Amino acid sequence: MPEPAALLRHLEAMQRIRFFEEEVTRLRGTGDVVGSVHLCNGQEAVYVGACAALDLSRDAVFPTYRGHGWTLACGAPPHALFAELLGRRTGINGGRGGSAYLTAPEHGMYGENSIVGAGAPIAAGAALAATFDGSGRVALAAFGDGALNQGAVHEAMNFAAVRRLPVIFLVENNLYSELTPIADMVRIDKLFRRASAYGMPGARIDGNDPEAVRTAVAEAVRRAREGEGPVLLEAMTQRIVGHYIGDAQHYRPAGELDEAASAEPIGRIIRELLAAGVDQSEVDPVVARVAREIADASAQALADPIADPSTVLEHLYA
Amino acid sequence: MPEPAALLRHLEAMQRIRFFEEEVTRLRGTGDVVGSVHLCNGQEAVYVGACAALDLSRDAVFPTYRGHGWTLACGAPPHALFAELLGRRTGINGGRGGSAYLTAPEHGMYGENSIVGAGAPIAAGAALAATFDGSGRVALAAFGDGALNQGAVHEAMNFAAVRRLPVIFLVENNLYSELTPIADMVRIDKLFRRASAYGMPGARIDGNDPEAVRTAVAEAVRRAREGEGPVLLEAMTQRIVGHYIGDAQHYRPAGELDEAASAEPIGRIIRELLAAGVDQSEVDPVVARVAREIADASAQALADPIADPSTVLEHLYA
Amino acid sequence: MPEIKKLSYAEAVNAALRRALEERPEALLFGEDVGKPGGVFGVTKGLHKLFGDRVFDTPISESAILGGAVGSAMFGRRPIVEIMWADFFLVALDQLVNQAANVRYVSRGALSAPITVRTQQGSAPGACAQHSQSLEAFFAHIPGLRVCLPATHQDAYDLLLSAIWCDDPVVVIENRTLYHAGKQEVQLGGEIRPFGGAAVRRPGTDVTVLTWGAMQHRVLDAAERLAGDGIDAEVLDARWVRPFDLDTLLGSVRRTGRLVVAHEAHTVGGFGGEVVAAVAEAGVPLHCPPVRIGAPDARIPAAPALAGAVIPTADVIAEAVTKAVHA
Amino acid sequence: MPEIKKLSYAEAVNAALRRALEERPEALLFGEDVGKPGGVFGVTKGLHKLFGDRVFDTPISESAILGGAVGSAMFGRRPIVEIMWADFFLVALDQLVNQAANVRYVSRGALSAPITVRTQQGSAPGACAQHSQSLEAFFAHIPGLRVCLPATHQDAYDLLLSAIWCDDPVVVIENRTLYHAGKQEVQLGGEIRPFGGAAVRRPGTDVTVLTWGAMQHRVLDAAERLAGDGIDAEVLDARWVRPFDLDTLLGSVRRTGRLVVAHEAHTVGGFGGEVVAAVAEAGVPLHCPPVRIGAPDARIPAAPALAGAVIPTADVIAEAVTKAVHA
Ligand SMILES: Cc1ncc(C[n+]2csc(CCOP(=O)(O)OP(=O)(O)O)c2C)c(N)n1
Ligand SMILES: Cc1ncc(C[n+]2csc(CCOP(=O)(O)OP(=O)(O)O)c2C)c(N)n1
Ligand SMILES: [Mg+2]
Ligand SMILES: [Mg+2]
Repeated sequence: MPEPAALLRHLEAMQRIRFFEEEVTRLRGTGDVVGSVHLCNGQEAVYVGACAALDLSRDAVFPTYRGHGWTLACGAPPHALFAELLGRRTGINGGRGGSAYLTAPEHGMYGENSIVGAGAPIAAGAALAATFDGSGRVALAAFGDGALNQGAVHEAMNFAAVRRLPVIFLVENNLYSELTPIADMVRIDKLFRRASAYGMPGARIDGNDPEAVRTAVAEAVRRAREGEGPVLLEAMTQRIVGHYIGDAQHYRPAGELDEAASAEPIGRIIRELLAAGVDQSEVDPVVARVAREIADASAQALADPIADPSTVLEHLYA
Repeated sequence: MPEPAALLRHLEAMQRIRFFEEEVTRLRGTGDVVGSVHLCNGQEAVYVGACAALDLSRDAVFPTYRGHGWTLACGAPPHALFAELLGRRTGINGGRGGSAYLTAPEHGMYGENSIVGAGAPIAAGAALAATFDGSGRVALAAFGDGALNQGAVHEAMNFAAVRRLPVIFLVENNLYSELTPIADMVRIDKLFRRASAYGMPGARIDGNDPEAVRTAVAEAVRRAREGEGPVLLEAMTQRIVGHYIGDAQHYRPAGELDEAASAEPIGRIIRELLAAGVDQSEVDPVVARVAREIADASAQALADPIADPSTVLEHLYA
Repeated sequence: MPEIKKLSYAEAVNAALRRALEERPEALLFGEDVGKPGGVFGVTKGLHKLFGDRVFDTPISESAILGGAVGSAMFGRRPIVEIMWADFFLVALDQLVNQAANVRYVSRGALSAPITVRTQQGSAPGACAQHSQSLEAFFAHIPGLRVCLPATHQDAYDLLLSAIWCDDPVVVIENRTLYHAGKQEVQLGGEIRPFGGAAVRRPGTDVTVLTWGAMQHRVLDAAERLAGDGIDAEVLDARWVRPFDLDTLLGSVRRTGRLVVAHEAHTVGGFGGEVVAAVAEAGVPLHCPPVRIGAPDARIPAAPALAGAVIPTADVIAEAVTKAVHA
Repeated sequence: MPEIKKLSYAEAVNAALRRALEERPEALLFGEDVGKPGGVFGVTKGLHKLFGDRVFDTPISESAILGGAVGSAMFGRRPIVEIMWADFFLVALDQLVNQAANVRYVSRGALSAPITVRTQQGSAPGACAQHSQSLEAFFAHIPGLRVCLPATHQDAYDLLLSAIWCDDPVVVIENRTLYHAGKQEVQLGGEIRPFGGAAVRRPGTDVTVLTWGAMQHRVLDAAERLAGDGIDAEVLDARWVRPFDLDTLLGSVRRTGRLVVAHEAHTVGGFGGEVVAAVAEAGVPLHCPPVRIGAPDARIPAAPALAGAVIPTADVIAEAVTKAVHA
């Protein structure tokens, strides 16, 4: 059983992401944020658990378009993310990336990717660099269940396995690819089993438990740093919101969302904390602090100046 | 133990391919055939065994650039193939396809493919059509060991598995991808094991024994026709020539080629025939007949008129 | 029995798909989320219910989708598949360029691959650089393919049907900003026209502005403003970039003596270059040098304020036309 | 310490790779068969022996190769990778266009992906339609990339080094018919020049013929024949199509008053269109309409007699130039 202090840290990190996404939902409703936005509500434990096992001063994370949570878990400031989604000059990429293609290398987040599966070979490349530069870097490629059916992911896993690259392939199995159940798109829905085809270890983990994720990723990091090669981890989780903001989720069977809501990691970790004897009065301030932090960050970003169109031709080339 | 008559038929079919390839080698030497040519000497049992299990009036074969053997095993006339390689008007594709991109749909051969792995999704598509047209067609995609690392093959296998398409994925594992050993490019060199990732059966078979190939493919055909879905077969074989004509094969370890030569399917089947009590005098006429057939076909093709450049813009569109 | 209905662009596409599935029993419709969910943009809504197994969802496997289309088309099916964004073609372009485009030619007509690939492209507010490109120039460069960009509700219906009925591989490039942007009267059930042919969207005498895709609406806006300034622009919608209707363009340019080409794609290497070059080769005398309007050398940024500085606006178009006419 | 050596084109490439691996310890070289076997064309021979693990073979996984390049470049390596044929790019173009080209722009320079991708393209006797395309127009259309086509032995060495030293993603398009077609003197070890810049291969006064890639040798043949007929053609080798050296071209066309562009790629949608359009936009007065020479609408057939009717020959070029000059 982990220390309550560790659980409280996880709670804080997950709650930050949750409040962030809720505020993004609001801002999308007001029209301040525009376009397609993919929220990660319900999947926070994956990001928080994994990042707790990484050394982000040297390790590198490559998430998907559903990457706000990863970026925050890596330690990027909420203000710069809000500003990015709001198209502000102060955005973490000055408005160039947007919700789906954020980059925050200063925090170990080397780019969301909006092309399903495309981050996997790039992460393998980052790991390849590590085999030459003595950094001990481990790269973590995160992608969805559906991404496993993309050719590039297959190529990346074989490439990494054969060269024993220090990379972790982490599947966020939230049961759906957009509006389609993964169970209808594969014959074997234990996706971690694909690892054996490449001769690397694979395991399924509880993706709603940050400690379970942390432990599994920590072991994968250890292996990777010691030159034992890649691993495929399948974190079972669910999004408790639509694929994108506005998705009515008619495709989800009755009851599924309710069940997912009762299993989601934030309520669960609070229940665990209370069960471990922590008092509600220790939990509340953490939540309140993060709520304030997010509200402030959003307000500040909203007050920031719009991105400057006169810069739009800069940085295409060196 | 198969009937001697069946073995003699296999011998004839394999010998036809071998003599064809030897004549192509000669024609490449004289400069009558130009460009990159991939011979299949040593792998003939795969084609002959598989085609013996197919009903080529409705089934469809999709080989690679190393496809002379497949095309002949499907029953295409050697003359039209020589003419194709020689760029003659009488070529099976009028000179448009060449050695590496032949098509002979009238014989169930629906196109070599010069893009590694690209035939696999197309074969899946042919099988998809079969699920609607009541033809009972089975599609067979053949590709090399190295092709298994190509994204398109992965996508095709999952797609076929999930839709239970009547398609057979047949790997010709000749141990090399061009000049590189497959053993260096994968961690698990039992390639058939990849099948389990997709939830389909996989098996390794003796690719130098046409009867073993025929038996395995026949069972795969039965399954496919009965709606049980795809199969991955890994036929172990070796090419006893270079990847392309002119390849000096410096990359092959000492002794390997000699061993391969002593295991190659034509010598082996003759030994089996003799062991089964068939007399050399029954074997010789078969070989002699095919030798004559190939020599005649080549001579005839050489005498044919060169492809007509004035037709070169035809048939781009309907 | 032609009938007229008020439909959104997305509904017009849906109506065309429905008609194709009704009239062509060999038609199949598949792609990511196009079956049960009815498409991420709702374009294929209801079709799985109506046509059952002929309309189905696929894994996120663009090579399998396109290869599955090519293979099934070779055997008499008439697959209509979706690549959700043109940007995603880039993971599987082989199946279109090296496979579909070659089948008929190499077999001298013994085989063919009459596939229809619907996609949609372009920038939309907030969309990232990997979901914003306009790639028609890639497809237009490939002999063996046909390529259209329906930009009106009626064309969304008509061109898609022409594509499906065409015996060649066709890429139909739609635009997601048009899908739900309002209803218009669409004539359904009419005769299916052969592919090809530009459309005059606004007749004019002073300058020919050729465009295609969603950009045409900005061009028409610009033309209205120019009319206020006494410049009478003729607006042509290419509709098909392969085959490109050069004759209609040359006829117009011969009358107006001025040519502006406007597209959303990057100017450099865009299909506008092809058009200008073809007119120059034809030796049509012009009163002023031709002008291309497109996205400058940049990636497409997500923030609307930034994207707005890259994708040509009606203002930019009007200004460029004015400058050309007064040159 | 520059030195001059007699080398084949392939050896010149090899020498450039060797120098890059020597002088840039962060350089890596990988791709299918490029390591131990030394490449299917023998271009990378000996480099694995010399540089060990920095030169290695990969699975047949173009997405992994290009993605591996992008990822390692983001972390300070300088990967030089090979896509064996330009046609094979089509299975993995995403990694170049959606990934490599975006990295620097979207991160505003915080990250970059300085990869060099060597490939080779074009038709050669007997090669099939899937091994014969000329695809430079695709790459030239993508802001964020740089693209060159070395056609001389010296350029095989120089341009590749410029590419590797360049801090942007660069596609270097070689040509397999040149690799072993004879030795020439190549100056090795000189200063590494910045990318960009066309070259005058033959000065002339009557007509400017712009070309690039292996086609230049046919253009030069044609120019010699034309000289016999009293037509003095200036032959320019673009060398880089992105960035394209428009200034040099405009200077030449202003002098000659005539423009012919010849390339091996398909004419329609080819980069020749960009060039002609750019000259037309510049308003340079011409004595006759510009002319593009390229492959007509067809796939590339394998038989030499057929391919010869598709790929422009020196005869075709000479005839077109003659016609233009006498127009
Ligand atoms: C190559 C490619 N194909 C299709 C898409 C469209 N698309 C975006 S998200 C998505 C579903 C991905 O599902 P999954 O991998 O399970 O990730 P999740 O969204 O559930 O996190 C699809 C198909 C894309 N972005 N890229
Ligand atoms: C997509 C693609 N990448 C690379 C190549 C170049 N190439 C041609 S054959 C070959 C090796 C294939 O090996 P394998 O699949 O084992 O088949 P084999 O040649 O041994 O029959 C390669 C890499 C290609 N044709 N297509
Ligand atoms: Mg998912
Ligand atoms: Mg092999």
